[in-house]
Amino acid sequence: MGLVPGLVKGLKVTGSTVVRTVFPKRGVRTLVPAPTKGAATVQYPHVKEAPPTRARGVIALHEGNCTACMLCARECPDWCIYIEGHKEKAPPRRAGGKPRQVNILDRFDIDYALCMFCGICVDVCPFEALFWSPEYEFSEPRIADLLHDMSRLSEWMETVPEFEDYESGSVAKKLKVPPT
Amino acid sequence: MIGVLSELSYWQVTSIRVVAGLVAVLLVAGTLVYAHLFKMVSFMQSRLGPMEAGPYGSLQLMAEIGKFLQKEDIVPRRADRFVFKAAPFVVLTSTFLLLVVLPGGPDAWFISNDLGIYLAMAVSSVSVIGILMAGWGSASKYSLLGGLRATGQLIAYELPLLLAVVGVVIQAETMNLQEIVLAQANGEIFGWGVIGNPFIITQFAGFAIFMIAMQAELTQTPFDMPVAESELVTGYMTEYSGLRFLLFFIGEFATAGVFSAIAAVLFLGGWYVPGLDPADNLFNVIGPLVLFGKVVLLTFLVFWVRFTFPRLREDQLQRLAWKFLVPLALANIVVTGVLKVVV
Amino acid sequence: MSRLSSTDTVEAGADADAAKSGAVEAEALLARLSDALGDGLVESHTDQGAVWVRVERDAWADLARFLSDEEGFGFFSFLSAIDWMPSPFGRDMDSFVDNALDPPEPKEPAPTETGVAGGDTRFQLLARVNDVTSGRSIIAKADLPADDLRAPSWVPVYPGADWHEREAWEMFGIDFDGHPGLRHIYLPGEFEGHPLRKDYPLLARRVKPWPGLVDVELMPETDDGGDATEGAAP
Amino acid sequence: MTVTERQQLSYIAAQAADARVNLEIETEGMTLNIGPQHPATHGTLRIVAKLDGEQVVAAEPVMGYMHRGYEKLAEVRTYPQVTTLINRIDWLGSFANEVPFILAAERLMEVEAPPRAQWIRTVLFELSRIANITLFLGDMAVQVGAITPVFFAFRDREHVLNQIEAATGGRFHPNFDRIGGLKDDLPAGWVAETRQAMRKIRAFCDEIEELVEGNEIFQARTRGIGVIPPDVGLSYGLTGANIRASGVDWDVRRDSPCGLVHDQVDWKVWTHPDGDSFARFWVRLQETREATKIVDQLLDGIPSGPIMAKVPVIIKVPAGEAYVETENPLGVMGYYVVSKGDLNPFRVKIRSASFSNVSITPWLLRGVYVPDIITILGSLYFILGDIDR
Repeated sequence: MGLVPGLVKGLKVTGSTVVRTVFPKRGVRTLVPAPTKGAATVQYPHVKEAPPTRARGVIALHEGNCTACMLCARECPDWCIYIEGHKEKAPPRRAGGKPRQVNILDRFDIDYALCMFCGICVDVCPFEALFWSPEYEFSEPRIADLLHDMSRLSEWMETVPEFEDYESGSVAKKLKVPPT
Repeated sequence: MIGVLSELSYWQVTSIRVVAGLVAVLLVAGTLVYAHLFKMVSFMQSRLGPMEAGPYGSLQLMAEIGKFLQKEDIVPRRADRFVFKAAPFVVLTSTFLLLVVLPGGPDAWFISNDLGIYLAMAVSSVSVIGILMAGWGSASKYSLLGGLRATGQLIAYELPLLLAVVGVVIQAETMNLQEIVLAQANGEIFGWGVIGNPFIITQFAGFAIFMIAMQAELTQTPFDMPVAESELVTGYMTEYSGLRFLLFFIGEFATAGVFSAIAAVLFLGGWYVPGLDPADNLFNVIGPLVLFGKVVLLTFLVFWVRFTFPRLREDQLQRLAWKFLVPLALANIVVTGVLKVVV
Repeated sequence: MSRLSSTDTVEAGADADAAKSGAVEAEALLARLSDALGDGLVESHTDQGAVWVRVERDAWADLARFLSDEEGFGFFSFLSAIDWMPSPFGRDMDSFVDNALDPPEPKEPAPTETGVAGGDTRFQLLARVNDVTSGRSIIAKADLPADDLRAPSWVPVYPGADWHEREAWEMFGIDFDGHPGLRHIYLPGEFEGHPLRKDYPLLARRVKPWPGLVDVELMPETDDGGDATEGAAP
Repeated sequence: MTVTERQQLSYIAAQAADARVNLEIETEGMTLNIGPQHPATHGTLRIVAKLDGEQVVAAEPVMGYMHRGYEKLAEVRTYPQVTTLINRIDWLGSFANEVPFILAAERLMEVEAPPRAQWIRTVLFELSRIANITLFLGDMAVQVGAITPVFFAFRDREHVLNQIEAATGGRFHPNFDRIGGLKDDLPAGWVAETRQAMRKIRAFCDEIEELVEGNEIFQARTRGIGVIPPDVGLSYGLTGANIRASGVDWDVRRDSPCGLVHDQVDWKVWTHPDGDSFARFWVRLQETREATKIVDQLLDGIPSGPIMAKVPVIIKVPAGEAYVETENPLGVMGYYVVSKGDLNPFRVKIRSASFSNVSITPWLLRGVYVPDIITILGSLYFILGDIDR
């Protein structure tokens, strides 16, 4: 024990936190109370903190890129991706060519009640069809409603951010910017 | 106040007293809950506290009360129903009875009793019975442990509380709380009487003992073993829900307010502020407010300590009471008595 | 000190030296062990400083006592078991129908292969102890015949083995002689079966079909996906 | 069969005899059921305590309320899928869970992550240690009755979690480690922000030192409570700060480094001779400080280069067995991975730190008082996911 008892030091810590929280401003406006600025918390529905670019909020689907190859559904550890598709003849790319066979995606559902947000599906997708979006406000009152379908997943494409730069010293290939 | 009220009829006087009592307990308790539990503590923890109900969350307590009233009043199946249900009222009764002797101004008091502080100390012990009733009646092991701890603790700390008051009584030469205030207002410290003689200066040891014992009586950290939420869930309150839990909750803060008021009267000069004539009629108006201000100050100390310190263990608590506080209080009495005779 | 490899040649040399001295030390330890246990020591294996020994079941407790009392392996790391039977269910991803309603015939079991330090039986005890002062560690194994799954308990030597043996009893059905109270540790008391045995089905994987089954087309080649997936956007 | 039944009966009889241990006043024992839903057992650990007054004569933890069977689940998942599972073992420092498993798989595959990946791995490993232990520092105060420190812990842990999220995308479940390297490189500006976060954590440690550790009441509550002698602790398999608080100078990071670059920086292993609850708190507090220093030094020296070694896209791990352990926030965590050359591991034995750490409680809780149960459990510091797996 030093000269000042630990009890007093403890009171000093909490007391100074009060002061720092209520009077966070410096300079001439030191004495203007502004607890909303000094507090570490934010008033959530009114103020929203922006999650980092990489935040794994929700999985967005770029429908046009998906070929219903089933890779994501197979690699999903929770078996929460449901894909259905069928083959169709499409007009040839070049005039006079043979008609191509393309896969048409009929159903792409992700059951967010099962999803563990591991990101394996996004990693394994070879066609840049799945992206992480930092969007996080997609809770539902009923658990069954968490099965989100293709159209809902596509809406989230708009919230997918641009890929950010890497830290210096990196030689990693910069990933492609998502379409849209 | 009695002078004014004597012209009114009996039922008018009674209803004014009832309203004044309710306001004095509930409004003070509500303010303390908002100012200290909701806001000050939140700031202490770098957060804002309730912000949604009313401006800056000022109506949060109303919302809480509405929530508690809606809740089911559950009585455990094997509980002693009558004892279980009556316990919160016993605790609250003791709080209201404490208020009776508190002076709020030269004429603003409920009763002016020559045994004022004696009555207050006696009545404050009633809450022990309520807590023991709650602990026993709940038919829960946590409640029982909490109730027994509370009983042991409250009885242990009655003594230093009482002994700390004795010093003040010796100095003021009266047990009437009103006259204790006047003694402080008109007194002087070794011949220097500009600010009167608030006993916190001459009776500082008594004040410190009183505040520590009060912290224990209020079962606030570091003496909150009876409700120790990390050990006994909430001790004797574990099985309570709805309205009855609310009564305990309000009772806790109301008691904090009333005890702080007693401390303010005993040591900080009660409703008196230095520089004015204590007989001034003005004090009947600002007196209660002055007292309230002092109460807020003292409860701030109580809650500052409560939200800073860890909790002692039961045996350490008893050791502190019997081996440290009681001898210190006795020494204080001796010194005060000797000085009273000598000076 | 077992680092995997290193690009730094100097360090690699130092590592090799360390590994060599570690190997010498391990040989010495194994020699002492075989003196102490005699025929009880069945097989041993060293790899990158790690030491595996396989002992007879009857020598299991003697091994613990020797390691703890004579060799200073005071730290008990873990005790568990391995069921070497290949799972009759695989990864449960090859069934085309609802497994719960129409359980498939268990496949012909593949030949049982055991890992390092060998093994003769389906069940094998597995434990590891350390000597924290010298940094040595040893992984012990013991074969358990399938019709008599019991082993001497390590609790008298390493009290920490208590819960680990309860877990092994619950998950594999191995009895430990001399254990103070084999009760369920994780599972409810009325639980039947031994979940970590390979023939215990994992229900979560059987109540619904694998969503990856619905085949639209062949899986694309991973190195150049362009051929198989002509329909994809560029 | 009969032997074990008789043993069970004698065990029960011994416990009953323990409950009547106080023969002088012949009091009747009381059984207090702490948990599984109790404010102090962060998680769903249940302690059945036989009391004599407020003194414990026998205490037995009961767990399994959160048993998820990861060892079984891992057998049907591919190696990359297992990492997302084991994130959830110790959910406060989840990146640290991934590392030993990945290292074990790497050892079997005989690949090594490139230096840059190893350095970033170590940084994230230490960050998850800080994220985990800061919460302990606040939580321990809650266990002994102080409410405020835990809010400080949540407030300042946020800085670390933000950094983990900025790098990996997940606040609690990074799933960032891959066999042969890392999923991604660090985003721009991350190093500078992390340095700032480390400064805040050091300020937090100072605050905790004044608010909790230096507090006389806290010391009175924790000193001499729950003393673990070193040999007993070792034989129960205690690891991490719990055993270092008993004076055993053993840290896997220093003594058998593998795959992480702790040997490249200058740091110290803290020990305390007392072995009581206070020592465990003190050691963890020093370790948090030390971890911020490790992170700072590592950030200075992150080499440039790739973050992934060459590994096949479809990972099949060659047959073999490997055990790799690392010094995780809660203690030594190891994975015994048995592979048969398939996509999925054949058997994964998870040696989680808390399981062994808590197994000493029946020995440790005998004879203490009810408030000390909470102090001791708090100071042993377990995460339920790490016990139940």
